[in-house]
Amino acid sequence: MDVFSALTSSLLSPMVLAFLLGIVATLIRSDLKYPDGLYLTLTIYLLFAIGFKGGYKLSLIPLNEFIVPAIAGLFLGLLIPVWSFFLLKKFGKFNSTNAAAIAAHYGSVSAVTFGEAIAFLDLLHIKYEAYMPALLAIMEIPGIMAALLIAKKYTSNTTSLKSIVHELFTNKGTVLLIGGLIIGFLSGSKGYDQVSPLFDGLFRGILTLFLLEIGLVTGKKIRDLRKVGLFLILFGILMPLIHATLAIIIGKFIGLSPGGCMIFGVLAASASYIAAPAAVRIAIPDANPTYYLTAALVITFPFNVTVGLPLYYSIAQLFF
Amino acid sequence: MDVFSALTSSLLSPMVLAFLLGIVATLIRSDLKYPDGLYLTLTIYLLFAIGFKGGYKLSLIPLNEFIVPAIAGLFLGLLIPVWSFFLLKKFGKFNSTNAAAIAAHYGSVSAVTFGEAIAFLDLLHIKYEAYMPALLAIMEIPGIMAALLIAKKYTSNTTSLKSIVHELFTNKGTVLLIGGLIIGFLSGSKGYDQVSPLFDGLFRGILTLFLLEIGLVTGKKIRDLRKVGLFLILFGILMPLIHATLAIIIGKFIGLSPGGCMIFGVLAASASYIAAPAAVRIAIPDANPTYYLTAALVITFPFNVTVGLPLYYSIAQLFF
Amino acid sequence: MDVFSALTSSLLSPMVLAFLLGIVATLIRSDLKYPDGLYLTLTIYLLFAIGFKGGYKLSLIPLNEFIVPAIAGLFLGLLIPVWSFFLLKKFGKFNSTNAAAIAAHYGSVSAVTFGEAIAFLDLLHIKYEAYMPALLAIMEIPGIMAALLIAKKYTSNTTSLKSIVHELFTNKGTVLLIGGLIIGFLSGSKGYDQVSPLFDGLFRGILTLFLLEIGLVTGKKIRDLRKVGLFLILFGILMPLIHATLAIIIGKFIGLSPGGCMIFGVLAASASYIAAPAAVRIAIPDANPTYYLTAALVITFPFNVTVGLPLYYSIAQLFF
Amino acid sequence: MTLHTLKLVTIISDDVLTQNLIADIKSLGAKGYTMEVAKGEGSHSSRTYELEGENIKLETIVSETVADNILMLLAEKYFEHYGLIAYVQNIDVYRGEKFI
Amino acid sequence: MTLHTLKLVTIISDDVLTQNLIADIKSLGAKGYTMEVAKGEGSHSSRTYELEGENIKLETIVSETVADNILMLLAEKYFEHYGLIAYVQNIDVYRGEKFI
Amino acid sequence: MTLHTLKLVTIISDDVLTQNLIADIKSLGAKGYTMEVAKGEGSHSSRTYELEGENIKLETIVSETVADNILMLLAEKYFEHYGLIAYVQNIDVYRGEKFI
Ligand SMILES: Nc1ncnc2c1ncn2[C@@H]1O[C@H](COP(=O)(O)O)[C@@H](O)[C@H]1O
Ligand SMILES: Nc1ncnc2c1ncn2[C@@H]1O[C@H](COP(=O)(O)O)[C@@H](O)[C@H]1O
Ligand SMILES: Nc1ncnc2c1ncn2[C@@H]1O[C@H](COP(=O)(O)O)[C@@H](O)[C@H]1O
Ligand code: NA
Ligand code: NA
Ligand code: NA
Repeated sequence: MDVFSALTSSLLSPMVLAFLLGIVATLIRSDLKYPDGLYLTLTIYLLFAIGFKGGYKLSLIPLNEFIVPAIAGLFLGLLIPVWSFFLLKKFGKFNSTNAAAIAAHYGSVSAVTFGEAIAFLDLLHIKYEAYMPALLAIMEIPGIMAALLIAKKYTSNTTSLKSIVHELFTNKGTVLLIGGLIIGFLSGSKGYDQVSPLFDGLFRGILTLFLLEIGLVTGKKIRDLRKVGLFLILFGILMPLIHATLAIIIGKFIGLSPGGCMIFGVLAASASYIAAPAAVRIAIPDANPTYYLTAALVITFPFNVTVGLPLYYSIAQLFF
Repeated sequence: MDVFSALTSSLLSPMVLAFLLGIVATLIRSDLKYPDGLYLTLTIYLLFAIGFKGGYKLSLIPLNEFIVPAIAGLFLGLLIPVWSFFLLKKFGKFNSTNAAAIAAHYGSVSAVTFGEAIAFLDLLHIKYEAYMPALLAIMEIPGIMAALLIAKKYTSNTTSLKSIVHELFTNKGTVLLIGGLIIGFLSGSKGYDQVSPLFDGLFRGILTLFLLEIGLVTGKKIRDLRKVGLFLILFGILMPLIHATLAIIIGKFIGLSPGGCMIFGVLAASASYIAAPAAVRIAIPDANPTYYLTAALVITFPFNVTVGLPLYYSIAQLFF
Repeated sequence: MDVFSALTSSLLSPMVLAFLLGIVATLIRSDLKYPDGLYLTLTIYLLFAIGFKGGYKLSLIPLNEFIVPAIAGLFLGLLIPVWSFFLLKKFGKFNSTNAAAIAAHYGSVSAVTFGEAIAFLDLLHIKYEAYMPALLAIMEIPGIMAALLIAKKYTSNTTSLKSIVHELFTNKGTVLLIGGLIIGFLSGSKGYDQVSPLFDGLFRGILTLFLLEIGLVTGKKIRDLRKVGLFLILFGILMPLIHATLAIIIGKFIGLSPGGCMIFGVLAASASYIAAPAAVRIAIPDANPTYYLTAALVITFPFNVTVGLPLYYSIAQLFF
Repeated sequence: MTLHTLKLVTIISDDVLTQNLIADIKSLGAKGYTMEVAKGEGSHSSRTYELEGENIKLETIVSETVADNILMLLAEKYFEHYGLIAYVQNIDVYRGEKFI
Repeated sequence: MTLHTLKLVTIISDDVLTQNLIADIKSLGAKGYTMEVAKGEGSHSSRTYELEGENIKLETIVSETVADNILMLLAEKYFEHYGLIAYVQNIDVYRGEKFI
Repeated sequence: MTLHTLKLVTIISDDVLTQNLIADIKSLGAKGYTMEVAKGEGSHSSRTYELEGENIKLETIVSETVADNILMLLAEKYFEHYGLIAYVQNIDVYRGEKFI
């Protein structure tokens, strides 16, 4: 499959089109809005479903296969915020608080972008390692953790280390992903068959409805693009590219399949907009959401799910 | 299939029975109520699903087949409010404000009634043209538009034409139906397969839950029947019959199949209770909801989904 | 199938594991919470789905088969609160108000426990009588009714008999279960096929999400275990055992299959936490929720869905 | 612009009482009400999960006399047995005649 | 700790007007607002089911002058045609300068 | 019927702080609270979509002293870093002893 038709099938998926519809709806000032609680409901579903399906797949393979990729994921998650922070501070002229907050988002991963990547590969019938959802779960926390520690060191932030660790390991993203993983792992194929009509069959449909809402929010935040400055826009496009390429190279090195490399690239490239903003709002409350939400949601997310997916897959192919 | 067994399968469908259950629940003063936001959630799902499935079907046929029916739909949508308004004013003794508000509801269409009609035909394995959902989308706006223009002319209403047009083209009904259509059309069968378990497989089940809620509201409004007067009750039953017959004749004339004629009849007969009330509440706020909601919801909707569907189908058969 | 592997498949089902995840999430003070309205939405779905599937199954068998079991269920429902009340008062030292409130919960039944029992038997491919969901519906009310009458007699409670009866027959649990039953019965297999992807296909998945929420609440209430005293803890474990055994013997006596006996046992053993608390909050408002909710939710429910199901099934097997 | 001073009565209660409370305040002369879903804790109750029941917050704008009558009725009919609180505030409204 | 006395303006309206009302109060100088979904009944409307439309309750903390201007604008623009009510209360806030 | 005048303290905050705020007001002597979900905008924040975070509106009826202490604690612990506002009103309640 060539880059161009991969790009088309990524752009014309119902999920991406729903995201665009949401943006358009906000831009024409439609009264379409989701009721209170629906966003959270969809989030709970998606995180649990991703975890659950991942856990089930993990139960079918020998666990030791997963050790090296897990270490690679941890390592990348911890390092991405470090260089991101210094770039943002040094060249982007952000203060330490905002630089650390943005770095937290890029250090962590986006479950929705991951879901899109899975849908993309499944559509093209490309295989990937069964432990990829577990890798997503593992990569959610370290990047935020690293960024919050940086914030503690470089700002007058006084949140205690204990409460940072607690927040990270107990936030709903972690609980649902890891909890789902464990449940999927333990309940095996008997359990999987009982609940897969909901957690597998409806996954892409619900992702479509979720992305419609994400589009509505993105549409509202598009005008914030002017406020964040050119540097952050470039950062939000170039860093994912660099992170993806780096991860793909590491992936090749540790023996991942082309599909696996691509997903590892997507994870590295993606910026969290569920776990990271929640953690930042508690732990770095002085940081300005206009910067971190615009970067993660308005710049990086759309880039990744439209151009990013086929691009990262093409990059992965270069190495095979 | 004879009229009688068609009537039975229409009356004993889970959807219609759930609607009756809702009415009964309210009449016995049950504490059953839907939580805030659930109605809107179901509405978003239904409108998007109808649009999406319609768009997909439209992608399978040559578009030019749709031109003549679209013009016929537009034409009917624009005219229905005109005679409705004068009848309501002249013989019903409604003031111009209320007459225009009621006319808007009958000029537009009901997506839920349409959904019921589709379920009815599918159950009886009767074919209809693939562009029918697109016709629904096209017929949503013109009738409301015509009625609001009438209101502007005949009352002291000062809403600007620009804001009327804006409201109509950006209201959530339009955005979801037309947005869904475009997404279904563009994403084709690859996209359709990814999300059809949600948007197709669950459609009738969710319609059942939706109609339970509609029944709850209808039950509450049943006592308003006394307030609206005999004229409106007759209007709410006879006009759908007349509009359906008219549309079926036009349908036959422009070459629709029997199933297609019946659906066109249902569209003409149906009264909107999603898009129209929202538009009226903004643009003709002085109008009394007791009239327009009771007419559309308590009189015409139940008539259409119980007796109407088999009746309109029998009328359509007369012409073939 | 031996007891041990039955226990394992009961403990490792996604539903039970999700319940445990909820408890753990609350205990580690996670920020995971369900949005307002989601619990009610899931409840509406579950009750209606249970009723609907039951009604459909009932439509496939001769109704007179159901008369004797229905009488047995009524009888047990009316008696359980009587002895429960006196035990709680005499040996548990509860005042009449609290004793009656707790008795109401054990006299009624838990639809969710029933759903789990069905899932358990289905997984093991064990048959049971088609009218079991109808038995659930019939056993919901009498136990609460008996307990409220006891409260009227033994306390200064002044709620009128009429309002008690009204509340019981119109509460949402009854309306949805019985309404669903009738709809499923009337709409037959044509109707069933239209909506079963929602009401059957997704049932266990939605039960999983529901139990996650129940786990969150249970986790919060676990510390109330200290407040309720040892007697109530023992009551909440031993009474279900006794009630289950009694029901299984009656079931055998009236000719139920082993699966049917087990379900009848589960119904008798289960304590309501949807219909009963709502009725008690209106009719015995002085009763302390810490007692009745902790007993039904924190003690009996987890006991039933983990150890109870395989245990009751083993007891049932003893008689065949 | 003339403003009238009226009373805003707020009742916070288990939502199982909603229908009764609305009927009561209407019977005492309230011309309307506004209602929101709420959570909460108090001396009798903890209603922070839906399973524990939900609170409603019922607000009605009325004259001083009606406000007094409402409080009196609540005291008589509900305060003893139900977990329910009520309070009164002064508010300034435009178009005061709408509410009395 | 010094507290400032300011005005809390509450507007209850059909939620189709939300965007307009927010634009209006901002244009008159409100620095922020808080908004909740509500149900209710009044002389024009019964909005107790979502299908009938929902109410919003819009609250803004402002100076006395801004409060007066808001009420005046509402009277002029909405009161005649729309089912909408508004009232004003005194409140004490810390950091009063944030709101004016 | 005797009414007591008490203070109603309202706190509007990002809901990530909910658990902390409840613990704080309880530790200062509040006997209960009522809480609603809200949206809003202010000088720091725009929380009109769930993704941006939600506001909660936390209300507690307390004595004047407790009200002062709550405001003081908020000022110290939260006002500087968090987007959070608070205000105090007088209310009349029946059964005042319940709240103090
Ligand atoms: N001091 C308080 N301040 C605000 N709301 C309260 C207070 N006490 C009780 N409430 C509310 O009133 C409801 C019933 O209170 P109670 O009867 O004390 O359990 C609670 O769930 C709270 O929502
Ligand atoms: N007396 C009242 N007290 C409290 N809220 C009211 C009152 N009257 C009207 N409302 C609210 O204002 C909305 C519009 O009122 P109306 O225009 O009178 O229908 C209603 O839906 C209620 O939420
Ligand atoms: N002037 C105001 N009136 C009413 N609510 C406000 C006002 N300013 C802020 N708020 C609320 O307080 C929250 C936090 O405010 P801020 O810290 O200014 O962003 C906002 O999201 C609003 O819900
Ligand atoms: Na990343
Ligand atoms: Na029509
Ligand atoms: Na029982």
